Amino acid sequence: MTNEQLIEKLSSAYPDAVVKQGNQYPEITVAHDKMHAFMQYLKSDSTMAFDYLVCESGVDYPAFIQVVYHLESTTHQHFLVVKANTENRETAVLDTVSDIWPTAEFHEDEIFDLLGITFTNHPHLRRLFLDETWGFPLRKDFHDDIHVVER
Amino acid sequence: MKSTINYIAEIFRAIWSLLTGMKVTAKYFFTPWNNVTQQYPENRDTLVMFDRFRGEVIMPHNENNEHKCTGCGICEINCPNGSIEIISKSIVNEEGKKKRIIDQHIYHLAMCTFCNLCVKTCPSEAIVMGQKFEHAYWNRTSMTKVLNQPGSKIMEGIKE
Amino acid sequence: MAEIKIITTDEIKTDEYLVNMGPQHPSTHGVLRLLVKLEGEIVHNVEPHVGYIHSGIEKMTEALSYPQIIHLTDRMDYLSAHMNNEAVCLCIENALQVEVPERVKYIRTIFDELQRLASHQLWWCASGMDLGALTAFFYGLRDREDILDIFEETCGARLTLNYSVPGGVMFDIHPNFQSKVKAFIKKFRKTLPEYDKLLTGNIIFQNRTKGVGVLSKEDAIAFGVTGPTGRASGFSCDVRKHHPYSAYPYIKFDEKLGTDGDSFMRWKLRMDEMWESLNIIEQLIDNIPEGDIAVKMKGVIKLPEGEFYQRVETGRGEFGVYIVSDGKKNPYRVKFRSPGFSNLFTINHIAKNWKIADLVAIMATFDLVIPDIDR
Amino acid sequence: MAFEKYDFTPLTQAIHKALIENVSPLLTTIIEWTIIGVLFLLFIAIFGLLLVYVERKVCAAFQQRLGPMRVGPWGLLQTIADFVKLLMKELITPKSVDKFLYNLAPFIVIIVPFLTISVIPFAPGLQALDFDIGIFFVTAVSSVGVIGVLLAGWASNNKYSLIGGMRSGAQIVSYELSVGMSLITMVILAGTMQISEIVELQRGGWFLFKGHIPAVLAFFVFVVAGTAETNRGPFDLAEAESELTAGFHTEYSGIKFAFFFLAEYINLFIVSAMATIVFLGGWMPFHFGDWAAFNNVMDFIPGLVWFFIKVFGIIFLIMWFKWTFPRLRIDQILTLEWKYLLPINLFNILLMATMVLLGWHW
Repeated sequence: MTNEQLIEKLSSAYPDAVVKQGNQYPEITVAHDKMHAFMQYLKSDSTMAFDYLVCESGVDYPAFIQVVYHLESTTHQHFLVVKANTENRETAVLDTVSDIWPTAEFHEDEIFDLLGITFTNHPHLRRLFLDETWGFPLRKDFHDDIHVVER
Repeated sequence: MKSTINYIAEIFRAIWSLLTGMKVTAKYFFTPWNNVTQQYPENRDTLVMFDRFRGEVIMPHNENNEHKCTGCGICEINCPNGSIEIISKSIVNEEGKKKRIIDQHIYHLAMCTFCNLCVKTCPSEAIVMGQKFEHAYWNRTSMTKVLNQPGSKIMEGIKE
Repeated sequence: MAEIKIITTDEIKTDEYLVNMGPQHPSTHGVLRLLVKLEGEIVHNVEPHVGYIHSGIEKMTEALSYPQIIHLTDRMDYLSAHMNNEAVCLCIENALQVEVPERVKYIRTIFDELQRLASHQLWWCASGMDLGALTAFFYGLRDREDILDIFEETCGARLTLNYSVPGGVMFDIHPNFQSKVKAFIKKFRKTLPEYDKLLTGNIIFQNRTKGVGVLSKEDAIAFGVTGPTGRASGFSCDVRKHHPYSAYPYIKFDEKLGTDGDSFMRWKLRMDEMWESLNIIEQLIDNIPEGDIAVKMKGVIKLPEGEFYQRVETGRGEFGVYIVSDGKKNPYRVKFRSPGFSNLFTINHIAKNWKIADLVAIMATFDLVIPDIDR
Repeated sequence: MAFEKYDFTPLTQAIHKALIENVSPLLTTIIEWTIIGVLFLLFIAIFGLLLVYVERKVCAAFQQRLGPMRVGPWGLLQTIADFVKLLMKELITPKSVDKFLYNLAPFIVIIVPFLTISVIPFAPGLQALDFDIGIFFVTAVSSVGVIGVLLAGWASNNKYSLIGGMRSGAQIVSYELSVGMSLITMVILAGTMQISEIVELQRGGWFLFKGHIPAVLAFFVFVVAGTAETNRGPFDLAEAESELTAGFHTEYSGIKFAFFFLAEYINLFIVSAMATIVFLGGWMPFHFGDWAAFNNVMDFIPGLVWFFIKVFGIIFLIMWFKWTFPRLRIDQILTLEWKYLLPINLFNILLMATMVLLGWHW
């Protein structure tokens, strides 16, 4: 499916989601409560069949924390960027997608570790890299006087 | 019967595969002149590093103890690790103008990752990468170096 | 007559016990810790614990300018340093809509493939060592030395190359570069069959790896296992083929695909990839066009506001760079999608019910580089 | 024959005679024992160090390296320096070990080479014990070593050590069988278990040639099983470095570790020596049919030299195995023994017995 077709299909299926053509790939922003169902739909729909979660990254914005899913279909070779924002930075909660793509389990561990997003229904949410004494280093308001030297 | 033949054939195939491997190692065992080991401290004189080798940052001085560094601080800005510190001083030149020149170009070898960004961005080509690779020191302070030699001054004709 | 009770092996189960493999274990190639649950020699559960060499590169990039980021990527997957450099450069060039000269594309691709060869050579010798063939270790390092010398002559470093810069490469290739690469290819085409003779054909080696740790295609896709490891399972995931970058669109090469997905297939696939890399370099080495080695970039590189993603194929799989820019000279957020991270976490899935020696064989054929996982 | 002049019997007889004429028989025995003990101690220490050096050099040559080069000329003093270091090192006993067994294990392991070495004829007349059941003695005593390995694995209270010890136990118990059976094959050919007599019987030709096919098969099995019994690569599962860090001797340091280390190399020597004695004619020189001139030249080389040439040949072969092959897995090692070597061996014994009965050997 080409990017245009993909955008068209998604915007008709999910009218309240923001779909646009990004710099390289089509991008769609979904509400956090509808995210899981939407992901399920992306994977199970045979014309899209996004079965390969390339990358899952968290970005800390002033108002919310965003999780960005880079999805690819190994059958149709199209690419989609899905973004889901948490409600706010204080209660950063999102549904897990590790039941859809097993690889997400560890990407979500990493995001939990570094950005502090709690993924509900995650089978084994734990700090992956750091120990409990750390805050969430990739948040913009993270300050560490011991380890970080600022110039 | 067939399984017996297979059993025996399997043994012979296995032995043959082992012998091929032994042939390879034997080849190298009996050609010791191909050895790759270098006797390092003994062959120090014969070791020549490639001319682009990034060993350490140095500031070449000419025979009059002059260098090209203007003390502009671009290398300091471009260094990702903060391993360069420029300390400049103000002097009054012959024309009576105040001028900032370099006092000390401090280079922390211990913090350097040899990324070459300082050399690449230097507008007056004052610093280059040296070929020295033996960077073992007894204490950490000797890894902090002042690149401009004492009493050195800037070369004629280097633009500010 | 007393009744004979037949006891199955399930009924005489003994206690499970935990063994920490790592963080300092010879077979984990670095500071990876595997919490292995064993029953006798049988592995029941593997839980990877990472983070021992987490260096916070993603956080550090937020304070650095774009050219400065590149040298940090050397230190993630140090065996694929140039591919990592290239990924960041391509991402920046894409964002700025800069078209690099043809010469740069060719040089970068040759470097990519040389780096891939060096990476696979080190993988070959290290996994040989994991399986107990210590001599292989020295043969692999011996041949890798030739490539590192080529690198050193052209860009002054052996491992942490930092050769790509936004808009081009740092130095022009050394005048000896082409002749040296050709000499290396000629030499390595002779020594590569020895690798097969020493290990691939060896009956002990085949018994150790054939059928061990099978990763199905579906699992490979689901776990995002890329690179030779994923391709051995039949997952066509070669970024060079599907999303060609640099000079890959100009050349002919095969994407090797395996079927079995076992350790032996992963091994075989990497051996095949070495041959393929030699072919790619041969296609390019004589045709490097003349031209500039870099486009003139601004002194301070600022990316336009937005998000940019770039994927490249490293020695271990798909490497992704995700840059979120807010228009300043530092990136707002950089995420590196490292291949080793996704690859590692399948280990529990496929090493279950194999022996502890097989776990070592599986890890060897996964070709893990720990800083790549931890970043 | 020419090589008879290298016979050590007159020397040993002279010493014995001189002693018995001057002191009481009891004291004679004690003095002789002491001499033999000291000689063996020296031999094991020196030969162990030499073997370590040889292994390092051989492995270096296989790997296109130079090996130790720094201490002494060509690194000759390297192993001595290492040994001195090991002697001076602190003996660390981890807190939670079973102290008695932990300390006992290295001694059991080192006892085995001392016992087995006593029946080995180095040269004519140079053999400490000449039992009429010499072969039986060797196979019996060499199985004791596994107890030490098992104890070390158990008492260390380390999971890696335990796995290593268990692996080693399973492996050695299995391969004992093959070693014994291949020796039995040759005993059938020789008709005696007395080691001096076995060597003497090979005056007309080594058993490897005399017994043709079954002897060659038995030799092959013996070398493979012997490699396995000494816990050397590709059968070094007990210490499998990349899997178990160091296996059963992970927790040992200093001289106790040196015992394990030394025992491994002396066991290597003993396996090679047994192969030499049983298959390659011990100290007998190499003769080729009717070439009288050639045979005379061969006779001029002393028996002691012949013995060590052959031993080092086999040691080299075993080292060659180690530095070429990847390691086997525990179940594969047992499969190799029970599914391949054992049937071959049983068949081989049958073949040999038939051959000896029908007189088909030379």
